Amino acid sequence: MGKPVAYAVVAIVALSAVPFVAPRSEYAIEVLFLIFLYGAMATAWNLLGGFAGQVSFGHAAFLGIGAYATTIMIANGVSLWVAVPVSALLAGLYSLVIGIPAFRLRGPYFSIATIGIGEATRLIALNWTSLTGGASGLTLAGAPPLVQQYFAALALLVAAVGLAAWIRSSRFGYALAAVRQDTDAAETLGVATTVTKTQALFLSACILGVAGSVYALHYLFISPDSVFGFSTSISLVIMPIIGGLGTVTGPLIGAVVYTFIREQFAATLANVDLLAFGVLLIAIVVFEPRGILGIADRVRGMRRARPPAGADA
Amino acid sequence: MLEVTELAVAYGDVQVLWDVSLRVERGEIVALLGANGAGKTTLLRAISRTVPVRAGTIVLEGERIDRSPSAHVVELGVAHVPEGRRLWPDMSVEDNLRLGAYPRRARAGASSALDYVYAMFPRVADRRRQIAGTLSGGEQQMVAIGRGLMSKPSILMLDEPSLGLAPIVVAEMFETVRRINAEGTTVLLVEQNVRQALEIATRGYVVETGRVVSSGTREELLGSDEIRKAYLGL
Amino acid sequence: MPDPLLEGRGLTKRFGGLVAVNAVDIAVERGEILGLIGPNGAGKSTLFRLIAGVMHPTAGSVRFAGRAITGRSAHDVCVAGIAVTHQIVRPFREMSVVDNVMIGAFFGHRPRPRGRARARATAMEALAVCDLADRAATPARALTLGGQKRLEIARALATRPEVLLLDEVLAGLNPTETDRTLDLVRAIRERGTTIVMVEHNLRAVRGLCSRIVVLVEGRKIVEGDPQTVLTDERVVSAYLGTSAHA
Amino acid sequence: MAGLYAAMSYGLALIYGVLKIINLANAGFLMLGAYVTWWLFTSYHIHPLLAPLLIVPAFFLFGWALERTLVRRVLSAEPIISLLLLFGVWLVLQNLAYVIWTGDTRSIETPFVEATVNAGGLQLAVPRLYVFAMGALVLIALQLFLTRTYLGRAIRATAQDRDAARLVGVDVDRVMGIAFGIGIALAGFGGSLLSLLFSFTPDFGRALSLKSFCIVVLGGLDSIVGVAFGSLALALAEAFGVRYMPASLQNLISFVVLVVVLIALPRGIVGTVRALRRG
Amino acid sequence: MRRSFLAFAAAALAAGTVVSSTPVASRADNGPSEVVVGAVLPLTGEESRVGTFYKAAYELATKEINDHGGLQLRQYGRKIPVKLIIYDDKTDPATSRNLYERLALQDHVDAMLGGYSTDLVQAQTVVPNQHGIPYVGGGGAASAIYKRGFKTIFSLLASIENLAYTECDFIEEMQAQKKLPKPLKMAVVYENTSHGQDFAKGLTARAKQKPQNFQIVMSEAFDLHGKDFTPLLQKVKAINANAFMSDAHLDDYITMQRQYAQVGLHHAYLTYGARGPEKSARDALGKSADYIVAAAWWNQAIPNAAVKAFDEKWAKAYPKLNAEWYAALPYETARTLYIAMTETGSVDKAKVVETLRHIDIRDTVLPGGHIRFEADGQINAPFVVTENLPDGKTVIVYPHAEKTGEAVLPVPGS
Repeated sequence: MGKPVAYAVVAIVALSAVPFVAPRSEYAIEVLFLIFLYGAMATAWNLLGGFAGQVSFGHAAFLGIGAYATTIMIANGVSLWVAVPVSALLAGLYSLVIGIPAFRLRGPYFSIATIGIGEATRLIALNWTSLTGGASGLTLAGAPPLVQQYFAALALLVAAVGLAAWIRSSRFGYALAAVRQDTDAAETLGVATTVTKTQALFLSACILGVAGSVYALHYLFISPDSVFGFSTSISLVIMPIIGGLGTVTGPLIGAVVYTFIREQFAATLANVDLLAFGVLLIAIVVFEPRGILGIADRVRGMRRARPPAGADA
Repeated sequence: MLEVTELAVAYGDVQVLWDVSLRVERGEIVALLGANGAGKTTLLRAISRTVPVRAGTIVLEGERIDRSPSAHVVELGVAHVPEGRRLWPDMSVEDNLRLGAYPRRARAGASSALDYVYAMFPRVADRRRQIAGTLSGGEQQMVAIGRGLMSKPSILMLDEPSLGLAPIVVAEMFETVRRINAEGTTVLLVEQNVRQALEIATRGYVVETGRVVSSGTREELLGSDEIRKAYLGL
Repeated sequence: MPDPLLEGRGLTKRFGGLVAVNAVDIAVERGEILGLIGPNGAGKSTLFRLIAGVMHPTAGSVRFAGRAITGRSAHDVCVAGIAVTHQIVRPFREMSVVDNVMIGAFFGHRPRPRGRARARATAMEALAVCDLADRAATPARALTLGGQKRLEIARALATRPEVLLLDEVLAGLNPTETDRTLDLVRAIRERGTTIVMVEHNLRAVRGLCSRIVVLVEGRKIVEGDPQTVLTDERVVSAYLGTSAHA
Repeated sequence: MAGLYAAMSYGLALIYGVLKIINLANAGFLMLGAYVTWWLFTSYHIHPLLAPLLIVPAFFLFGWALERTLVRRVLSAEPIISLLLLFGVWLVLQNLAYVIWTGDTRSIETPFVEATVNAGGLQLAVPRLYVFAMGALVLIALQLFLTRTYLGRAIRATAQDRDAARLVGVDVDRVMGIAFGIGIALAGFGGSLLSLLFSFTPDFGRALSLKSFCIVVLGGLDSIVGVAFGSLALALAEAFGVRYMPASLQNLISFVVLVVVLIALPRGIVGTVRALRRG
Repeated sequence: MRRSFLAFAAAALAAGTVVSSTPVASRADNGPSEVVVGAVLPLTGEESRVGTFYKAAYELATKEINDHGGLQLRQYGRKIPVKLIIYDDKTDPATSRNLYERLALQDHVDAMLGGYSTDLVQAQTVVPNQHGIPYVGGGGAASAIYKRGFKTIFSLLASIENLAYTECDFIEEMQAQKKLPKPLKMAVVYENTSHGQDFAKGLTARAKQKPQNFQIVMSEAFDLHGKDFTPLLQKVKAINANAFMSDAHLDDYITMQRQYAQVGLHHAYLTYGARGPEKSARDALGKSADYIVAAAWWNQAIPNAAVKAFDEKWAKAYPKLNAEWYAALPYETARTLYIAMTETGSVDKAKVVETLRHIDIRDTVLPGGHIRFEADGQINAPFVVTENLPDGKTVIVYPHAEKTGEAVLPVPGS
């Protein structure tokens, strides 16, 4: 238990030092910012999709609600310190509204329903012009300095990962793991499975709500298509799967890979990045459902197993 | 015609059969007896090749089939009527039956086989257009047996045909099995209803926790304590 | 006579046209081992599910420790103090043995152990009872069937139940494992847990149970001590069948 | 619209019925069907009405190969794994299309596409009638195939009880490959029909595919006839809905129906009727 | 889990470094070695068709500058070549914005050229505004973009409200000639984007102002990239209108007009806003595209010398691409930026912005030939109204100065 914390602290310190060590490489800071933001979003998705095994294709809804809530509140002069928690809460409340009926469905049915929920949310945002400005979107006047955003995203990431790590070893984490592996068996052991899933969804939505705030403050302009878009939901699914579903650090690794591939290829090669993600996804699902972390485990296992052949029985 | 030697079967890590050997001669009715969970159904499924065999051999009319795909075994003449009927509930009775003639060798004779089955079970003939899921338990069992007969099998394996049927229907059912056998089909019968099974069987095997614990002719078994022990734990 | 610890009255469950359980009354006294037997398809597992809240009865009621628990969800019933094992083992395969059991410890009957360390202690205790303590760190999927059955029991035990419902814990076990599991059931009773078991192995039932209830085609036909019940002609014919010519 | 909705949903229902997996890549194959039709038309001057003659066999082989190589590996895993796999397939198809055909809006232009007929004062578009007829025709052909041929019956048998199918000698693995192939071929055919009515881009298919999910959920996931009913129901709901609400909410109808039906009627309309009938 | 935290930090840092490791152009005292101008365009995705034209146009304008040695910048006393960086945003607003951020932070561009399509422009313009980089666009017409108080954003694309006004002016002229009924009963059907909303807003404003000429009998939005407009068109059919006023993207225009014909609609006046004469649409729609009136920012047939010169240049550079408005506008956009930089005489961002604010360019290819920005940064240029005539012909029917043919109205057969 002590060791991962130590490693995490080293990692945080190293990442915190970047803006001071290399204050001129703004673009690198921007990329790291994106990695943190996406890492936090992926971690949030993973709480439900990975830990509880409920794969959602509609998680952009919560990001969008957070982003819109923050933008609307700030445009109306609400302090950031109020706007961010309220955004998180609104995203959380929305998750309860949709989660309670949706969790009557299991497995793939739940997933299909989330596609519908995500799209319905986008359409509502698009048509509720008086609140959201409809397709014209909303624009914020100015952003905090990039370095502040950098630390905000890092803080969000640390909080999200910290929460994930804590959950994993807590009573709640045990409940989630039980739900993922066998909902009925969990139920007969006293786990209130629907409540557990709803709690995971709520936490996941709250984190995404905050991520939405960070997103809105960074991008300054939001529209239904950008924050509620299906492509956002897709990226939330892809990252944890690439990294390692249901693990604490998997979504982070996934976020790095995702952001890296996207930034490397986005500007130059047409859609090759999404093609690459598709191929990666297929390969991972078919050959190593535990993602990059699973592959790493295998490699490590191979290395260890080699010297005394067959020693491990 | 069917010979099983030292058969071992496991589902994943869980071994269900150990060292099971048995033979069925042409024209016989052989009963497989034993308590629930003893492994009788698994034995039938091993023969119809719907579970993998871990060790041992199964030979049907001189051909080893313990590695063959199930479709091939059906082509060779094995019909397995599974426990719980397992009809296709949303298909009509006639479609259920027609599919019984799925093996290539049986397709040409499907119409005559259908007539044969309808003659054997007039009640089924009356309900040929009905959706199978809406039949009563006894009718469903008849359709299941009829489906097995459609492929003109050389050996018919019946798994618990009396399960969940009213006593009067059970009697009728056993009578039918006897008739099928009399008309030339070898039968391997798994049954809980020991007394009735042994009334029509020529020989029987008693299976307990995955092993054959005794075997013999009808008379030998009816008199033996093994049966009572296997079922009632006496 | 004091109220029974667990009592089902007129329990009925219909699936479409099929009546799986038909107006069954069942009473379980504190501290006994009650055997529930009957041929395949008699409705034993369904009756268990009705009591455990996995299914809800079409008619009838369940009372436990003086309170009605009819229609409560499975996890509520477990929290109230009734644990059930599954006929087909359902371990959380990706987890270690001890983690499996800790889920039972974390949740289950109140009061619950607070904190991970205490939950772990409770789990280890249950594992010790089930003779699995040395396999605590093994992944659940690596256990043998016997091991997985005992894990199933340990998990249920860790919920600290007052009543433990065992559904065919012996099925599929070899003789050594069977004996080991029988000892385990006795040990659990010694610890003060009331046990109801569905079992096909009548030899085991005879040796273990203080009382037996026989279900046939969804109805209770006999109830009483093992000797009486197992020699009852109705039971014998239910198992061996009636001769068509008898 | 109903015929179109049906044509694009049959494959989904068939694949679900037999393999018990939800073909999330359906949208991708619809899109591909439309593009191939367009490509055959512009490059080889093959009339779009003839394109299905090539598309159906080619897509069948593609689907069959996909089942053999990838889908089969995840059939025994949790359902979510196959969902994710097909999601990956969708991503690949869509972005391959972007790479090959770019994101330009394409459409097919022939006199046929513009033709209308006057029937009792009602002006009807020929391609719409054609698509509707095709939707009905495919329904009939599929029903005949599934009820009258051994292979078709084997497919239904596998869908209803895989083990029982095995016991009468059905090679279930083969049937699953064939069913997947047919499902993909139907999606390709649906896409080909779509190309007669709409202009399209590689992203085309997503909203439609959601409608397909809605339809199969309405109709009961594995029932071909149910799909036809579901299509009709959705098309009517949309047509009437738009009269009383803004057109920009038209797509919302299907999502709302999808979610409501999933939650209120998990077995779909036909499934519920069937369960009632079985008693 | 343990070491993967470190792995994450290391990987993140490595990714940041690799992605951002293109060398930055060195700046000597006598000015930069090259002027860096960047643009992000939808080269793939839904808008790729138009995006490709923008790229070609930007490249053409830049090539013309570089063929003459670059921009003559007074402050450095020499010509400096222009380096044009173009990224592809795949028609995704977030990507578009990210890539503009990359142009600003990584490529250190001196100025930006705009992207195309309202959504993308809306999202991307926050970047130049935030970094104070001059941005000249030719691809986002929605007035909302320019009502946000951004100081460095300029656009050559007149607002869609203007478009609606121009069409109304044209209609009034037709009414005067008794070619269209008075008042004109309009069924307004617009895409649910800010583009479409501006169109409806313009028509509504004019109808309120002159109820004797215009009457809106129906006004409804539809979903962008819709597939089935039949229910909506049935609604239109049920209403007694004599003008069908739609505003749509190219693909929706094609789909909708096809269904318009199939549903059997006829109106005396039929428009899709800026859409209509596109070659791809006319190919796709055949006869049913005839008599569609469109108001465009530009038309190849505008009878003036600048347009003729541009046509020739374009045809020579891109024989395969027909000169549409989305060739001329971006070409003129890039030219405007280069003229502004030359006038400023340096790449100083604030100064270039100042120059743009007061710039006044004549004899351009735009209708009226005049480029000048309003206080909010958007141009206030007139539109040209065109009508599709049979056999693929398109004529300019309004305004008089640019007219190449007579309007055929009402639509024959209506």
